[in-house]
Amino acid sequence: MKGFLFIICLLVLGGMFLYVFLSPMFGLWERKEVANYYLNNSLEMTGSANLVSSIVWDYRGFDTLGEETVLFTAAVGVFTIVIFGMKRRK
Amino acid sequence: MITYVLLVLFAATFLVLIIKRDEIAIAAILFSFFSMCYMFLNPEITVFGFGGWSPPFGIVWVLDKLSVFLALLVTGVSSVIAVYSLKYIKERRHRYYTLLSLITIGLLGVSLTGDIFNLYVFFEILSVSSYALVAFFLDEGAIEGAFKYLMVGSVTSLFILIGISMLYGLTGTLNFADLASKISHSNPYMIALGLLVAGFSLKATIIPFHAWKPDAIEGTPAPIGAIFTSISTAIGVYGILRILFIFNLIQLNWVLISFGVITMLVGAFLALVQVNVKRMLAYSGISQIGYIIMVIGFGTLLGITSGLYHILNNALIKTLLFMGIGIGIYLTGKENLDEIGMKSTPLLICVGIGLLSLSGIPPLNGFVSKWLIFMASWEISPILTAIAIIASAITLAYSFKIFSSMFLTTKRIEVKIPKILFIPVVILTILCVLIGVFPQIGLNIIEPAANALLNQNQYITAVLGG
Amino acid sequence: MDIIVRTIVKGLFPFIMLFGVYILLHGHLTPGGSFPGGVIIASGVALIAISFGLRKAERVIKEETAHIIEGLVALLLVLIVLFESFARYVLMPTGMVFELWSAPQVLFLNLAGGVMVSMALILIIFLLMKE
Amino acid sequence: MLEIYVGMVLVALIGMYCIVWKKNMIKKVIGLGIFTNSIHLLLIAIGFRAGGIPPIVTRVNANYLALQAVDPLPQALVLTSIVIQLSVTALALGIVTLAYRHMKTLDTERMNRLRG
Repeated sequence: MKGFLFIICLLVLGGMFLYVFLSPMFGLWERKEVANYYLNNSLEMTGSANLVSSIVWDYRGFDTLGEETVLFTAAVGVFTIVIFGMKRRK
Repeated sequence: MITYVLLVLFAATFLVLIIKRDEIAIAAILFSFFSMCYMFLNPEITVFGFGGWSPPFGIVWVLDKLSVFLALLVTGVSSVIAVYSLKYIKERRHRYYTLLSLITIGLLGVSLTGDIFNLYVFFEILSVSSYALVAFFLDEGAIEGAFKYLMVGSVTSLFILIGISMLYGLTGTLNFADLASKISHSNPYMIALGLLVAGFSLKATIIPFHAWKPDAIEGTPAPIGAIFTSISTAIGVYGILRILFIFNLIQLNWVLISFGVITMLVGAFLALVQVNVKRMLAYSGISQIGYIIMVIGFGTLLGITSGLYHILNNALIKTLLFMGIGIGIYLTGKENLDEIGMKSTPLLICVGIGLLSLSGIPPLNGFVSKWLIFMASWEISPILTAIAIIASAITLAYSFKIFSSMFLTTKRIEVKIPKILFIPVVILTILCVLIGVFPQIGLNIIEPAANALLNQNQYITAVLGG
Repeated sequence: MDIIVRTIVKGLFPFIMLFGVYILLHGHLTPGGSFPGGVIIASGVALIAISFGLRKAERVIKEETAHIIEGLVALLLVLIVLFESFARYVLMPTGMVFELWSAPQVLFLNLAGGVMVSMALILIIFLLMKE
Repeated sequence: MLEIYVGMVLVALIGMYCIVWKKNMIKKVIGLGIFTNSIHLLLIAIGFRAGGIPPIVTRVNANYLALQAVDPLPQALVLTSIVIQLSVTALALGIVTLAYRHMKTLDTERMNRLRG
């Protein structure tokens, strides 16, 4: 019974998502002023042919710096958890 | 100025493991606290674009009064905890300090950023480092609690990501001010708003999302418990405030009020029945957040001011209590209520003051914000004030329970408290008494923050108008 | 692992590394960049670790050196990204487009990011494999 | 466009169902991966353009790129969120290996009873 109820509320959530995705204003290119800016003059400003790399490292470089720290946190976190787990067991 | 703070903090996190000296991390966090105090002095909104790009195209950090107030609170509490845990954590201290300074970067980033995807990235830095710290003490309870927290935390931060991609699909930009000028209150936007607020309410431990907190806090060391209950909940509340600020929806909304009331009562009742001290403080943190959410739901200036004031006080009191009780756990080694009796009058005074101000006794800072809350709720409807008074009565009950079990029980052991552990506790006690006696100190920090929250177009012209 | 897997991995390892470095270096010209390049390099080392065991993989790169390299490269990354408006004078986008040196800044950050990703993944793989 | 979004929502629901309903820890981590990948699918679908070409400038498509290319911004967001999902999964697997060493079971139901 609980499983059935849970699937119902999942479907409701999915319905909400679909309502937003299929609304007329979603993903229109007229509204994407920032994306058109990147497409038009990212080659001159950053010189990189791959526009995605120019966004990842030049326009939104701070995001990627933040995300490298997330990766560094994961490495330190796994280092903290696994090493101590083993020492304690011996 | 911001780049130096970030440079110092990032350099500290990356170098602690190589140079193997913890003082770098403490110095970095203290430096960021003092530079935040300096930032708070200049009155107008400063906008800093990374890489020299103008706002809608590059990432922008906006330092208005609300963000700097929160950054001040965050860096202050984590610097006190950095000093405190120098003695408290005995083994694997370098990794602990790396993760602690990463949590500070995450908290600082979430409070100061002006770009919604950057908010998600720093929220994720904060979450990943607190997943690792929850599993720090590695007994069975910690592992199960850490895994549950990781699962629930990453599902809700994915809800935030869905909300962000919805907003990008609907408006085409990622900058707060740009979003604010393009958002209309039609249905698709409301669903995106609902997802974002649900995502942030996990960190703020509002009722449907509070289950992870007691298990997580039981497994962590006490200083990290202080961080969880005081500032990472403050960041969750700030996330909700900032999202409502973007949608220009800071007005009376009964959804938040009802969630706040439920969280307040359930948190208070559950705190009463706990045996483990850390779990009790965790539930008490949840009920204090219930106060804040209820008051924010009023949307009036007095409501926002009392909410922010209670965030400040709750952070100070919870950190003081967790550190005081942490000393108990550090000395006795046990965490249950009936086993941490201690015979030391200085600690008795400090923890006593903390507990009294938690339950809102007049001369102390808890009373000031509780009084503001009662006044704010009186304007809306007297029933809410009655409920708030009942909840603070329950708070009085369980704070007396902690006090009696720690200091009045028969079997108390003679203890000598190490210096480094005691200085932060004394500093916070003095701060609590100071704010309680001169509430104007807190007000002239919080008044501009509340005003900054209420007028949105000043923010937009500052960021976009240039 | 048995002999067949070991010989194949021994044969493939240099090509995997070469391909990873190629993706890393051409991040600003062709699709791919710091993350795919870093992951390919890390997967090469992971293949060695799985088939030859951790001791042999330690000869490729020890754990402590991975930590130190990751910390230093991260520091370098922080310096460049935070002071990007100054870094752009040094790493000016040169006139020639579509060549290796067309975007020195994106190329340099790609390399640093790729090294960090591969070091972090190697660390995680080594730690999770420790018995 | 309709089938992409419907597909994405279905995959997201499967991922959420797997996280909540499956008892085994590793299956929960896999469910998390499915859910995150469906969001990456959503992000890429937002940048969709009928008959779009990848946003890589070459000598040939330099002049008509701005009108033909797919939106590069969500692709940059997807790169970032892939690495974030990678680190969350690495941490979750660290916790899972530790849980197995300590409690010899991966079933969260029995783990609750063990802890009482």
